[in-house]
Amino acid sequence: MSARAVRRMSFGQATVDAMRLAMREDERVFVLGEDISWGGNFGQFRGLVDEFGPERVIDMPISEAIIMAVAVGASVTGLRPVASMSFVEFTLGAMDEIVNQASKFRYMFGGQVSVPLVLRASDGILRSSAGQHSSSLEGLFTHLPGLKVVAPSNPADAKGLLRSAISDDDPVVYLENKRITAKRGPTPTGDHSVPLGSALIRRTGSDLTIVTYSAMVREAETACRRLAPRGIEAELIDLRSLVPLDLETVVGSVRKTGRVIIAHEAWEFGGFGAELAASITSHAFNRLRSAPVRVGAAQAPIPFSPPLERAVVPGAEEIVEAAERLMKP
Amino acid sequence: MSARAVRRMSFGQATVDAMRLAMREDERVFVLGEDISWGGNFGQFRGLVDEFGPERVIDMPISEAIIMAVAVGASVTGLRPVASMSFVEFTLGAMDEIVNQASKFRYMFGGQVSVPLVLRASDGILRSSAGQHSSSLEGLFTHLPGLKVVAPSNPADAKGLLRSAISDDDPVVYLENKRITAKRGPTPTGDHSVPLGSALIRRTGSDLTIVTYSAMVREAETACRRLAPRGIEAELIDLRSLVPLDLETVVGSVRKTGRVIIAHEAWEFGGFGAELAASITSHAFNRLRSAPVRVGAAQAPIPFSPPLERAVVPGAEEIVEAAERLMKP
Amino acid sequence: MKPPAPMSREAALRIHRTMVRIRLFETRVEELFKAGKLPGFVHTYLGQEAIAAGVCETLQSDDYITSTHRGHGHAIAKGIELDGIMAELYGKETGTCRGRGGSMHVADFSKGMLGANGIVAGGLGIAAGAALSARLRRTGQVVVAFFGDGGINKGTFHEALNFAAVQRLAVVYVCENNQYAQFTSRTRTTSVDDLSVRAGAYGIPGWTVDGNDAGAIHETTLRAVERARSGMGPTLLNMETYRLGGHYVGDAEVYRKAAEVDRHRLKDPLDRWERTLVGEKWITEEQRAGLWEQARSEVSDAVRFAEESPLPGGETALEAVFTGG
Amino acid sequence: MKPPAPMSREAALRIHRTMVRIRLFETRVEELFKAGKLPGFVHTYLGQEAIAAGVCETLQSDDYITSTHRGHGHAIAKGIELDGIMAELYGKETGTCRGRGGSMHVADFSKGMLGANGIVAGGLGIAAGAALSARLRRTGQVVVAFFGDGGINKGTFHEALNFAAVQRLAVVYVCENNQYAQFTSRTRTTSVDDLSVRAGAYGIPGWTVDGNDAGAIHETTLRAVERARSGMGPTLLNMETYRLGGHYVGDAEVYRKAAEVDRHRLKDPLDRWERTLVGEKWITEEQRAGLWEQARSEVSDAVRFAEESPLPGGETALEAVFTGG
Ligand SMILES: Cc1ncc(C[n+]2csc(CCOP(=O)(O)OP(=O)(O)O)c2C)c(N)n1
Ligand SMILES: Cc1ncc(C[n+]2csc(CCOP(=O)(O)OP(=O)(O)O)c2C)c(N)n1
Ligand SMILES: [Mg+2]
Ligand SMILES: [Mg+2]
Repeated sequence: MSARAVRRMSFGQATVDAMRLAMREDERVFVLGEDISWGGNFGQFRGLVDEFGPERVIDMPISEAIIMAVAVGASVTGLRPVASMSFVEFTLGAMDEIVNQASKFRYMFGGQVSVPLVLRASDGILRSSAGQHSSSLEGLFTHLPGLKVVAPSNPADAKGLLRSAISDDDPVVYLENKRITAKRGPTPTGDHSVPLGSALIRRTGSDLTIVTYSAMVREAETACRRLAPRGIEAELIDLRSLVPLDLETVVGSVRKTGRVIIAHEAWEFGGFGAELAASITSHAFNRLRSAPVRVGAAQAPIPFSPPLERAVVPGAEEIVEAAERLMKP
Repeated sequence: MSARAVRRMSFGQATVDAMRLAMREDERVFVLGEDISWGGNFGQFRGLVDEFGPERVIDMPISEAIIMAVAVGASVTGLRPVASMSFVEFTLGAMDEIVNQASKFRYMFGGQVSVPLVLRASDGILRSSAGQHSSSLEGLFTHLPGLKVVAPSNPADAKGLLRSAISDDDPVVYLENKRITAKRGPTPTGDHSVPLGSALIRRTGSDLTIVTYSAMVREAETACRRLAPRGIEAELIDLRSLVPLDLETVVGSVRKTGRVIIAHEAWEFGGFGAELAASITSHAFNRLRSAPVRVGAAQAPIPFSPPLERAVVPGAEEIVEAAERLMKP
Repeated sequence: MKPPAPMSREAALRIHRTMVRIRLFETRVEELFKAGKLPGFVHTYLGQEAIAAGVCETLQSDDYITSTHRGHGHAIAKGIELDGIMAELYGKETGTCRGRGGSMHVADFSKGMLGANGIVAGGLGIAAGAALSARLRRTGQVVVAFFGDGGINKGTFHEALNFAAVQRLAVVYVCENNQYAQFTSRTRTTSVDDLSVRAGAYGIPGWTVDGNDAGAIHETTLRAVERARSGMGPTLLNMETYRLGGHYVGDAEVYRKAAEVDRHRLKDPLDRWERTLVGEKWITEEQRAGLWEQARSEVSDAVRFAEESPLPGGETALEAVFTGG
Repeated sequence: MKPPAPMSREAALRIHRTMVRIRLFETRVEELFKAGKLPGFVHTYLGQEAIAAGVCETLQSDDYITSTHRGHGHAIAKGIELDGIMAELYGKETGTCRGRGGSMHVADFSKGMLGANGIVAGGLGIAAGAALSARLRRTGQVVVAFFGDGGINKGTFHEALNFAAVQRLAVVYVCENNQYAQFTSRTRTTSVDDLSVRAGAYGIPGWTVDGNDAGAIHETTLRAVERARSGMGPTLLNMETYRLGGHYVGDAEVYRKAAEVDRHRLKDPLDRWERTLVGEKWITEEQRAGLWEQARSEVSDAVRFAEESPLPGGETALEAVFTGG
C-alpha cells in the first residue's frame, strides 16, 4: 500500500497504527501499562494484544513507578519499550524513574548506553475530569535534560510522531491530549513518520504569529478563521515537537510578523510558553512590535464544574481577544 | 532578648533557630524526615530532638512518598508539619503527594481545608555530588498552582523565611542550597520573619538589573563588585520568594535600568528564569533596551567531574560576561 | 482479644439504612449519568454497600476515613448529607466542595471524611498522617483507610503500612477486594491470592472477611478499631466482595461475562442483610418498606436540591487556591 | 530442590581474591578521600565483601546486576577493571563513565553491571525490567538486584517484587542488611525484624543468610539463581551483615558506639573466609600473602592510572545528553 494513501481515522486509531507498524517491524518493541490489553483508557492500544500477544502487550499492576523502571531496565538491555501512563498525572508517581533514572542514565554513565523508551500519557481537559485527571504537564518534562517531548495535534502527526518516537534512541515523552484522542482526521494508511524537532506552519499570515501545539492547535485554527474577516491574518505554527524545538521556524515567522501569541492548555505561569516567549524575545527582540502574549490556563488546579473549568482553561475566544489586543494601534 | 540583636551563624543554624522558635511557640509544629534526629544530612535539624523529643522530631523510613503523605494527612487534621526531603531530587519520589495531593487539596475540596505544611529540600551543586544529588528543581514547583516556593540566599533570610513558611496556612516548598548551607552571616538572634512575596534590592545601580535568588545571589554580588570598576553599575534583586513573586519590585527596577539579567543555578531551558523573562518583557517591553538575558545551567544532567560541573553550572563569571555583552553599544 | 459484644438491633438497623441509602443513591446516580445530567465520570459503589456501612458503624463521628475514586458510599456512611454529595456530582455551588471536586473528590472534613481521591492508594499515607496527628493531639481518634485490590500493588501501600506499623498508629486498612481494577482481574496483576497475607510483611494482623456479610464486616472491623484505639496499631482487612456495576457508568464490561456478574448478584449484600434482619425478627416487612420509601424520597430530595442549586460563577474560579485567596 | 554441589576450590579462591581486592580497593579509597584526592563523597563496602563476592561468583558474565550508592564492591565483583573504577572516582576521562558519574554511578553495561544508583532502591525495578528483557530476548540471563535494609521500606521494593513475582521473572533480590540506613538503625524504621518475611507478601521464597559467611552466601544464592534461571521466579535474600565503615567516608558515627563496631570487627567476613580456606587446606600462607601482594599492586596500579589520566575537558560537558549528541 502506497504511503500516500490516506484514510480518515481518529487520533487514537492513528497511534494504534503506528504501534502496530513498529511492533511488526521491530521485535524489540513492546508495550506495558495498565489495562492495555483491553485497549487502554482511550483505546490507544486497541487490538494490539490480539496481534502481538500478552508477552509484548503487558498488563501492569497499578504500579506507575515500576512501569517506568521496567521500561528503563528493558531499554538499557536491548529492547524498545512503550510505557503507558494513562493520565499524565500518574507520571507524578513515577517521576523518580522518569527523571533520576531514564533522563539521566545516558549522560551519567558517560554515554555508554542509550535509553530508547517512549512514555505515552494523556493530558488536558475532557468533560470535567477534575483536578487529578485534567492537567497538562509538558512544562515539567521540557525543563529536564535528557527527555524529548512531543505533543501532536492531529491523527496524521500522532501517527508520524509516534513512529519517530519509538525509533528514536532516547526517552521520548509522548503527550496525547484527551480532547482530541477521539477526533478524526486524514491519516496516511501506510508507513508515515514525522521527524522530531520540525514545526509546521499550518496557516500563513502577516499580522501576527500564533505558536501552539496539541489540542490548542484546533482552538487556534478557529481563532484564525474568526480573525480573518476582521482583517487580521495570523500565521499559525504547530510545534508538534517541544524538545527538540524548531526555534528557527518560530523565530523566522515572528521576525516576519513582529507579533506573537503563545497558546497552550497548561498553566501559563512557568509553563512551556514562558520558555517560548523568552527565547523568541532574545532571538527577535529588534523585530518585535510588542511583547509576546501568552494564553494559558489560569493558576488554579483544574476545577470540576463546567463553568469553572471553562474559566480556567482558555480556548479560541481567548486567542481572539489576545490577537485583537495585540493589533490595537 | 531584643529582636535587633545579631549574631553570625550559618544558614543551617539559622534554620534550626527558626524551627526551634516555631516549635516552642506552637505545639502543632512537628518535623519528619530521614535521619533528622541526627541533625539531617546538612545539620538543618541539629539539636531539635533533644529539646522536643522523638514525638515531634520523627525519623522516617526511606519512604519519601509517605513522608509527604503523612505531612498532608497531619496538616489537614490540625497540625503544621515540616517535612524534610533532604536532597531535592528525592522529592521526585513524592511528586504525587506534593502535586496531586498537597497542592490541590484546598482547591479541589472547595476551600474547606488548608494544607499548612512546609517541605524542606536541599538543592544545588556541592563539590561534585553528581547527577542525582545536584539539581535545582524550583522550575517544577513554581509551575504548579497551590504551592508557594521560597529560596533564601543568606542566614538571616533563611531564618525569616522559614518562620513565615511554617506559619503560612498553605504548602510551602522551602529550598535551601547546599553550597550556602554552611556559610555564615549576621542573623537576628531573636524572633525574625521575612514575609513571603517580598524581594530585596541588595544593591542599587542604574545600568542594568540582575534578578536572582538562592546561592546565585553571592555569585551576583561578586559579579557586581567586578563590574563596578569597569563602570557598570548593576542593581541586584534577591527575590527570596518565587511564589508569591514580587514582580512589582522587579519590574520597577527594570523599567529604570532598561536591561535585565536573570540568573539561577537551575537549567536555563524552561526554568523559572523563563517565567521571569516573559513577565518582565510583558510588563516593561517599552522600557527594555535589549532582550532579557538568562544565565542558567546548560541543558545536561549535572556531571560529577569538577571541570564538567563547572562548565554546566554558571557563576559570577558568566554573569559578568552577560553584563558586558548587554552593555556593548 | 475478648470477642466484641454481639451487634445491637439498633446498630443492625443503622447499617441497613445506610446500605439502602447508598443503593438508592447510586442507582439514581447511574440513571442521572446515563441521562447526561452529570458532568465528568462516576464510579458507583453498587455491590459493596455492606463494607462502607458495616465499617463506618464501628466509628465515632470524629473518627476519620480516607476514601477512593469510588467514594460515594463512604461519604454517605460517614454521615455526609445526600444533598451536598448530589450537588457536588452536579458541579453545583452547594456541593460539598462547591463543585470544584466532583464525584472523585467528595469530601467533608467536618464529618471526618478526608476526601475521595482520584489517585489509587492516594489515601493510605494520608490516613497514617491523620492517625499520627490524632496521637500528637491526644484525641484518641481512629482512622479507616479504604482502598481497592488494585491499590494494594501501589508502592504507597507498602510505605504506609510499614510506617503505620512502626509507629503503631491507630489506622485500619480496609481493602475492598472487588476482584477487578478497571478492566483487569486481580489475579493477573497480584502475586498473592489472599491479600491479607500482606499484613505479615509488617508484623501486623491481616484478616480476610466476607465483604458481602455486613455482620461479619462489623464484627471484624470492631476488633480492628478496638486494637487501633487501644494503641495496638494498624490492622489490614481484606474484604472479599464484587463490583456489580462497571468500573464507571458506561463501561462496556468486555472483560467479564454477564454470567459471572449474575452469579454474584445472587450474593447481593443488601438482600442478604435484609434476610438476616427478618430472620432475627429485627425488622418487619412494613418497616423495611417504610425505610426504602423514606430513603427513596431522601434521594429525590437530594436530586431536586442539586438541580435547583446554582452553578458556580466563572468569576469565582480562582478562589481558594490559597488560604484567604 | 536438590542441594547444589559443594563449592569447588577454584570458586572458593575466586571469591577470596574478589574479597581481598574489594577490601584493599576500599581501604585505599578511604585514604585517598581523606587525603582530598577524590571529589564528591564515597560510601565504602568495607565489611560486606563476602556478599558481592559470594553472589557474583554464582553469575555468568552476561548476567546482570543492579547496584546502589555503595557499589564499588559490586562493580569489582562483576568484573569491572579497577583502573576504570578508580579513574571514575577521580572524575577522569578514562573512568567507566568518563568521569560523568563518579562513585555513586559506576557502571559498565558491557559487563552486565547496570549501574550504581544514587537513589535508594532505584535498581529494584530496573532489575525487573532487565529480567523481562532477558525473557523476551530468550537469553536465559539472570539479574541480581542489590539493595540495603533501608531500601526495603521504599515503595519501589513493593512494586518491583509484586511485578517480578507475577511475571515469575529471573531476578534475585539481595538485601544487604547492614543494620543501618545512614545514621538510623534498621530497628527504628522497619516494622519487622526478619526482613525475609517480606517475601511472603509476594508468594515467593525469602531466605535469611549470614552475610559474613561467603560459603553460605554462595550456596544460598546459587539456589536462588537456579530457581530464577529455571523459570521459577524471584527470590528475596536477606543477608545479615554489618557496615564496618561510616555511612560515607568522614562520617563521625555519633549514632553508634565504637564498642559495637569493634564487636563486629571480630566477625570480619574476610578473616573468616581465610580461616575457612586455610582450614580446608585450600590455600597456603604463601599463596595467601602472594594474593594480597598482587591485589595491593593492582590497586596501586589503578591509582597510578587514575592519577595519570586526564580530566575531561569542559568543552565536552554537553556530549552524550542524547544519543549521537
Ligand atoms: C495512581 C493511579 N493509577 C491509575 C489510575 C487509573 N485508575 C482509576 S481506578 C483504577 C482501578 C482501581 O482498582 P481498585 O483499587 O481495585 O479499586 P476499584 O475501582 O476496584 O474500586 C485505575 C487503574 C489512578 N486513578 N491512579
Ligand atoms: C530515595 C532516596 N532517599 C534518601 C536517600 C539518602 N540516602 C542515601 S544512602 C541512604 C541510606 C541507605 O540505607 P541502606 O539502603 O540500608 O543502604 P546502606 O547505606 O546501608 O548500604 C539514604 C537515606 C537517597 N539516596 N535516595
Ligand atoms: Mg478493585
Ligand atoms: Mg543499610
